[in-house]
Amino acid sequence: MRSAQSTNCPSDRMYVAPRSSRLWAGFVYILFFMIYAASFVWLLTYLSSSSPLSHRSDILFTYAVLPDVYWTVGLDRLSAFFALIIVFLGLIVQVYAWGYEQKVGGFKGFFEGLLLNAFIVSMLLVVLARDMFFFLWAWETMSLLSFVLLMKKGDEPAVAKAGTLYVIMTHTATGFLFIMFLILARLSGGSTFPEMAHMRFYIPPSLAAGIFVLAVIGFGTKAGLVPFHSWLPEAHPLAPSHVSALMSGVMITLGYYGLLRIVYDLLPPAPLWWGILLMVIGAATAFLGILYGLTTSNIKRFLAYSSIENSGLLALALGSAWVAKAWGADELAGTFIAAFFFHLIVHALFKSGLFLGAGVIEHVTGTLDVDKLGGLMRRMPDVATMMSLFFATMALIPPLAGFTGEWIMYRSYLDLLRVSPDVLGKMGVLMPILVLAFSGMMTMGLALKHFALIFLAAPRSKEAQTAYPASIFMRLALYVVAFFLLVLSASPALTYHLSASLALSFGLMPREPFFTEFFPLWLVTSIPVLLLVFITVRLKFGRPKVVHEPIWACGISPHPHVQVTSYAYSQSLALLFKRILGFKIVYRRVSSEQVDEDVKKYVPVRLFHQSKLKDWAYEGLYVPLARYIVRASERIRRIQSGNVQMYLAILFSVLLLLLWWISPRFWR
Amino acid sequence: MMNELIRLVWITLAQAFVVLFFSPLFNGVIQKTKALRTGRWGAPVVQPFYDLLKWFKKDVTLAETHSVLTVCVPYAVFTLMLLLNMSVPMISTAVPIAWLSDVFVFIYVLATVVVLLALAALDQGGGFGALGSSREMMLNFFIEGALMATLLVIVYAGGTESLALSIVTYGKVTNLGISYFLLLLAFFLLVVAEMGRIPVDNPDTHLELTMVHEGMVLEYSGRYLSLVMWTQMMKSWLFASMFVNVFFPSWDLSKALAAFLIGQSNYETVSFAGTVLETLLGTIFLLLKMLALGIIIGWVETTFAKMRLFKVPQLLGAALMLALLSFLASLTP
Amino acid sequence: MLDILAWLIWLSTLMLLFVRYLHQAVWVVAGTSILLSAMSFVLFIETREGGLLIAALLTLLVKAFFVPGYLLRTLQKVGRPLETVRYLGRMGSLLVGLLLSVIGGRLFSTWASRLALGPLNGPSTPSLEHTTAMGRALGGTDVLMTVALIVLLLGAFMMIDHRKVLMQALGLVTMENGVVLLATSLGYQMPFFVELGIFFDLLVTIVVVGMLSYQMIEALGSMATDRMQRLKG
Amino acid sequence: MNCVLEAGLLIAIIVLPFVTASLAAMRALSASRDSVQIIGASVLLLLTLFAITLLFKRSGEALVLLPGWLALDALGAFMVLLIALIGFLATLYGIPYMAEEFRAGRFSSSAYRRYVFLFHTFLGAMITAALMMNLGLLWVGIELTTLISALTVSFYGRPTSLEAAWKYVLMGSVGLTLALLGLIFLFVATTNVPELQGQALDWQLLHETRNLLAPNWMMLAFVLTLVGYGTKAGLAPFHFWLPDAHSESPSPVSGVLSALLLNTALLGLLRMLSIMPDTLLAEAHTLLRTIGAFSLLFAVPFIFVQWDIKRLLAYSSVEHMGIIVLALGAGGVSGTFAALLHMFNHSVVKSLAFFSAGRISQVYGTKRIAQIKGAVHAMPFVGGVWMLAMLGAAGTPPFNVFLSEWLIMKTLFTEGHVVVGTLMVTAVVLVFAAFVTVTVRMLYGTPETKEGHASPSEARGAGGVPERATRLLGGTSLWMGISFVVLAAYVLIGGVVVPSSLTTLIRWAAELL
Repeated sequence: MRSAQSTNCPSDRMYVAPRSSRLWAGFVYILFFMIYAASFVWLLTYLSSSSPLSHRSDILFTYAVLPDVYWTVGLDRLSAFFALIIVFLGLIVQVYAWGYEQKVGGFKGFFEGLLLNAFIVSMLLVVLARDMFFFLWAWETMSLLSFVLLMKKGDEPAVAKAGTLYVIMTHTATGFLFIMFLILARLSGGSTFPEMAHMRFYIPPSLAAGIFVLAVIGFGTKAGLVPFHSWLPEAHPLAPSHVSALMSGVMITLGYYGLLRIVYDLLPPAPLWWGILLMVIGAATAFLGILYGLTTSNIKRFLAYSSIENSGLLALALGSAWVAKAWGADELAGTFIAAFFFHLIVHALFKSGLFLGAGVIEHVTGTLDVDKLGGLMRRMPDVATMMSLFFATMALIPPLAGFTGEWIMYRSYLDLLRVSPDVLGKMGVLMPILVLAFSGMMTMGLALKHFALIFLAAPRSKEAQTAYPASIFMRLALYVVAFFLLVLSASPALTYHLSASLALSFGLMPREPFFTEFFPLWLVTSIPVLLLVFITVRLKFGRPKVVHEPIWACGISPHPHVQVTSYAYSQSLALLFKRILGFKIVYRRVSSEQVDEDVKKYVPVRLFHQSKLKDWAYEGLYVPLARYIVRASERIRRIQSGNVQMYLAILFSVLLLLLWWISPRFWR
Repeated sequence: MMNELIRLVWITLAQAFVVLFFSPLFNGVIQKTKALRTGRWGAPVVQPFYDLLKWFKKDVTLAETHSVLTVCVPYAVFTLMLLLNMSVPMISTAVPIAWLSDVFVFIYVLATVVVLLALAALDQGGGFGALGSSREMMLNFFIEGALMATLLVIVYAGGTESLALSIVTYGKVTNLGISYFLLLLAFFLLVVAEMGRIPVDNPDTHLELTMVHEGMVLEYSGRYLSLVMWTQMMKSWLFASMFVNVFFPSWDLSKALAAFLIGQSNYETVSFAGTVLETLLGTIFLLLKMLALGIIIGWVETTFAKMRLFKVPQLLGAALMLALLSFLASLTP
Repeated sequence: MLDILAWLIWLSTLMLLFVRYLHQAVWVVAGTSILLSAMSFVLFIETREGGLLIAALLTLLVKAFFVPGYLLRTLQKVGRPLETVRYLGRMGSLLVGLLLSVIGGRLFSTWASRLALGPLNGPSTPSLEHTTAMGRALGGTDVLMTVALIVLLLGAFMMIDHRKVLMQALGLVTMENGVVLLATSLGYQMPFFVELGIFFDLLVTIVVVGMLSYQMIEALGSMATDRMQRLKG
Repeated sequence: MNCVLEAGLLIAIIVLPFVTASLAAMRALSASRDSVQIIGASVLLLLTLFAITLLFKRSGEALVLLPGWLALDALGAFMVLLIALIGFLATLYGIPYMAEEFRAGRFSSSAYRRYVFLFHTFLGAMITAALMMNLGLLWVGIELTTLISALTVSFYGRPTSLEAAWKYVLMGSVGLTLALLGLIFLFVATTNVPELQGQALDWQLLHETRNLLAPNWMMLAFVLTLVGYGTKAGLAPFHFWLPDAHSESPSPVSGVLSALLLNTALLGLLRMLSIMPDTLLAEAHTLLRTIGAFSLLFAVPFIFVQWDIKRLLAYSSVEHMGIIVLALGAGGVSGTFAALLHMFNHSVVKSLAFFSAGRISQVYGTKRIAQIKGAVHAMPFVGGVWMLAMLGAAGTPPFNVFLSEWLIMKTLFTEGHVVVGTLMVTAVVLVFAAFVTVTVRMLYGTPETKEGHASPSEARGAGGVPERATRLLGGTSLWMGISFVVLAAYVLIGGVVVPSSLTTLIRWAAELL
């Protein structure tokens, strides 16, 4: 146990609340760990034992809140799948949180532990809900709890702003869902999903289209689809890391859960244009999402942008499935659905791993700004290794699972290209392929940048120099994620079978996996060749005589500040996409006091550089809307002028109006 | 069965030899052409090979701040590039490593090589490495996108997802017409870009304003530099050979000639000796084509000026557009 | 007789729009109330309904004596005669009052006469003539009703037009006068308890209003509503 | 025997608040004023619960004191329950709140006695109104509540509070005069129904014979009572007095005004609506929906740009009254059920909101939202309660208001009023946005002190935030804490578990109408 008395920076970061005061929080974590562990095992057996073709939407039980308002709970394979991911991340988070929340003890720790788990449970309730009331209840509770968790650091103005933006946007989206469900209820006359499902084929196409659009807006906001994404890069980075992991890993995918549930259970079969709409939105999201990630230097913010991108990829896969289905290629549609689930699993794993890792870094250095990090590879090689695995998965480096998911999509697109009936369709199919390629390459570059800036080269600041070893519990969580990710990469067929069985429960039979041999073949070819090369070089030229020298820095002695910064690294691309990004660069001279003494001697002209990224959806849509509402409100508010005569005049004139309204019956 | 295995081993060895040995020479041909065009005699064609050997023998100087990545990456990229070279048909229609020749795997492994190099460039903590790395990733973004489009056209025409098969069959597809020429142009631009040649990059410069690839490897020395440079040469070789094999195929010629020389009229069932002969002939044809390409590239390098870095995406965008147009042209007979 | 009383009430209401000083207005209200009371009394003589007598007495007691007395006491506490202030000025207010009376008169008189004549819309619409004792007793129902509605209208206008707190209170009283007049014209037969309750209520209202205006003079030094526009938005 | 018991019970319920008021206001008893208040309010609550058990025993049949005049039917029981419950909690809250105001020297000791008297009389007047089975007397009761509460609004005697009280009395009285006019027209409508002769305003009889009433006159009467009682209930655009009165009165009274007084006015409207002939219902419902939707939407801009916490809450009351009227306009038993449930939920959440806002502004010494920062640090308990109340009032799950709002939306949509339903969703979302912004602004950040900004921990002892606020429960005393905890607990749980006895009572009341 470390003491809290010392005041200098690293020890403050290392402060741990007395163990006795953390007992209550620990109790919560252990309790929920056991609950999740049990449900994890149970869900796995359920998924492996139940038939993929078993009836969907089985209702387990019903609780009447009011005589005609129910909580209906059910479980089918789709729910079980999402529940599995939630429970798995829940397990990891319990371990991680114990290490992450070291400073909080006593009742506060207990309360925060409960809040965290309430959030996880609310996500579980979302996937278990089988009627609209309970679904919306759980959905909104989930949003609200994540907001409360986010507001833990609410004293920082940025967090307060982000939290407000988040909760307002998500609530607005839920408003769309309210309308959607209520229209559905009006059409079907029922409120539970099975009741609504009975009527799905009688919904007229135009109304179905309206419902679909409402669902896309409502669920798309949670999933961070463009142009409803503005909250995501603000909110995800500011939450505590394990909450970010949960939000990015599962919560955004629950948007897709909702969409799947609506489209496959409650609406008539999807026509072609639904698929095209989702594909276009998905493509825009994937590309813009990662493009916005270009200029940020905050790791978690970058990860949030990457979440937007991956969410776009999921939308792309889903939309493609509908397009394939509409073109009569059922097998392809099934494969797309399988790819969707495959990518979902992989993304949940690597993204939560990355967020947890970012949390570790924040914990040990006190900063998330990559421009202040560097050289952490030597201080924490194990974290660096695992993070390299996560980053590589994110960057679609071939034998890893991230690539495999993308590969399935690529191959399916190639087949879709052949299936598509006309030239327009073929050219259209090229679009997602190119989007996949371009966003993939951009992700690669950004993943490598962030990894390098955090872990490689020399530390850029005192914080990075004085990083202390992270708590074993946090690292344990990372180990577990990394282990599972490796398993997934080594045997993608396992995941694919699960995904395929889910696609099967939508009545679509995906094709057999073509990539089962990939990982072993990779190993048996590349490792021997590598060894061969290495041994040959060694045998021929012997051990190298290595001399360590400072790097060449144009004749002066190098300084950590000379190293590249996050923005500098991607400036060339950022400048090329200046138009799309609405990007502005501000240079200004700074007074000499503001410049670090060390830097002063290397930088002859002191320039301050600031890049401003403009999110067009936020600046062009939401800010004007909010401004308009406020301005209109101010105008309307003038009616309440304080003048009682005016009030009375309004009262009497409205009375006369109402009397005039009913007057026809008297003048007849 | 046994026969097949022996044949595979032979082709693997032959192709590995061709790749490893001739890729520096291809570089040498270009250098020689440039020298001649600029009125110099220049270094001998085998000079790049000598350079590589020289670097292998030298001691290594590394940055103080480097990590284990710096020493691992050269071996890794060398291996991967070699594997990539083995996954496309080069001297005969047979492919040593078939599983890597799926077009998407191919592209992503290629990108992995770039990523690893860029990572190693950042590992040393120098300003120039980072500069090169940054530029390389920017170019890579456009190159791989255009490459994806171009290879897709080839693969689509081939009716399979395997790049290796499509490279063989693309030339056989008749009535390509305008599509063929458009794609040829697109692919040529890509070859230039992937090789890091003028007008995209200038491999001869060490000026921070212009260099891309050279910047990345600035901190390397000794055997590591040699491996990295060799990797780059193999990359050039890979694309150049793909280019000539796709657009100017000679498989049937070498096969028929081999069958004729050995006295078999039916060249579907060539014996082992026939295979050897076929690969030898294929090698000769390949070298001839590559010599021509090398001269053309050398000629281009001395004729054009290097583009401004921010203009390069336009060039690659043109390649992408050409590929798309070619695709469209192939759809409409 | 009733008609004359009704027109007198109308005249006195119009006067409220024209008076210069607050205490004069209170006297006018007292006069109106006496007229109202007289009307009830006349009706009582014609119909011999006990309720009307009580109504007459209560009106006299509460509205003619107690309320004006209370208000005058409040005014006396100020110690100086307070002027009325109107948005439209005295003449303007009077003109608008006349205009309202004419328009309202035309609208309401046709309506009221139809009402008094018999079934209008369907079988279940009551015809006042044969349902209420009052209806049988009255010839001038439509005039009474018209005047009642006009008085209501004028009361409402007064409250909007005047800028002194007390005058607004008097406007309220005027409106209530209108309601009472209307009730009378339609055949006042509310249960006794209810009637008592309503009068009690009126009493308390005026007391509260008086208390408030007194407090206001103490706190604000004025009864002008212009001073009372602090609570906005 | 039973009859006598019932009569005695009802008399006790009516009289008790007045007795409490008189006793607590007595100078001789000023030492034990608090205990008198608490005992009075709790006994009232117990009596009410007892009366409701009796009601349950006779499965919803009314307890009658004077046939045709005074009785406790299911609707009345619901109202009385609400009044007794919130009244009790407001008493608990009011004792420490007013004691602190008194200590701060905001009013004299005689004024304190007057306040106590008025407060309990106010409760008594509302209970009396709720028990009236005659529409005329119901009107009298409602008018009485106006007058008594006007005196509590002007309690502080500040210019602004006088202004508020004045506007309140004036508009309320005008509205009630119009309602009286409506009652007279109602009376006209009854004249050709023989059963009603001599019992013209007896609600029970009217309800039974409602289809015999003259439709045109009923419509006229309905419009007038809608405007009249609507003014009292704070429906836009007749609501102008409401924000002034709610923001200027002492916080316990604000809570009661919003939670009870508006509902009492709605009771008049409900009783009136229930005697509309069946042929007119559709038209009446359209009217109600129009006014309801208008109130709902009209409140939004005022909530969106607001600088005063209590005015914010007052406009939220306008919004919720709009929702209730909307629910009534949706029609049917389900609509009325939803409306009554929403009445209950709104009362709970809004009194909690007013109480916590009152406490916060008392501690910070201002009602200005912009001047309140970091409340969650300065007073964690009250800050948490405030957040709960605001989120609850905005109608988010999992809190109780969401349940009834959902019911209302569902009723609207299933009854076919899609446009109005969509408007309601929109307004609720906008209100939520404003509420969250305000809550976050108030709860987080660094509290401002007189010296300028300070860290939250420093600010606890410093000028802006009094020292006493830092004690357990954020400086809330026991009684205040109890009222917070009870209300907050229902806000939390009411969205998941609704007591079945409450639903039964509401169902009976809804079926009664």
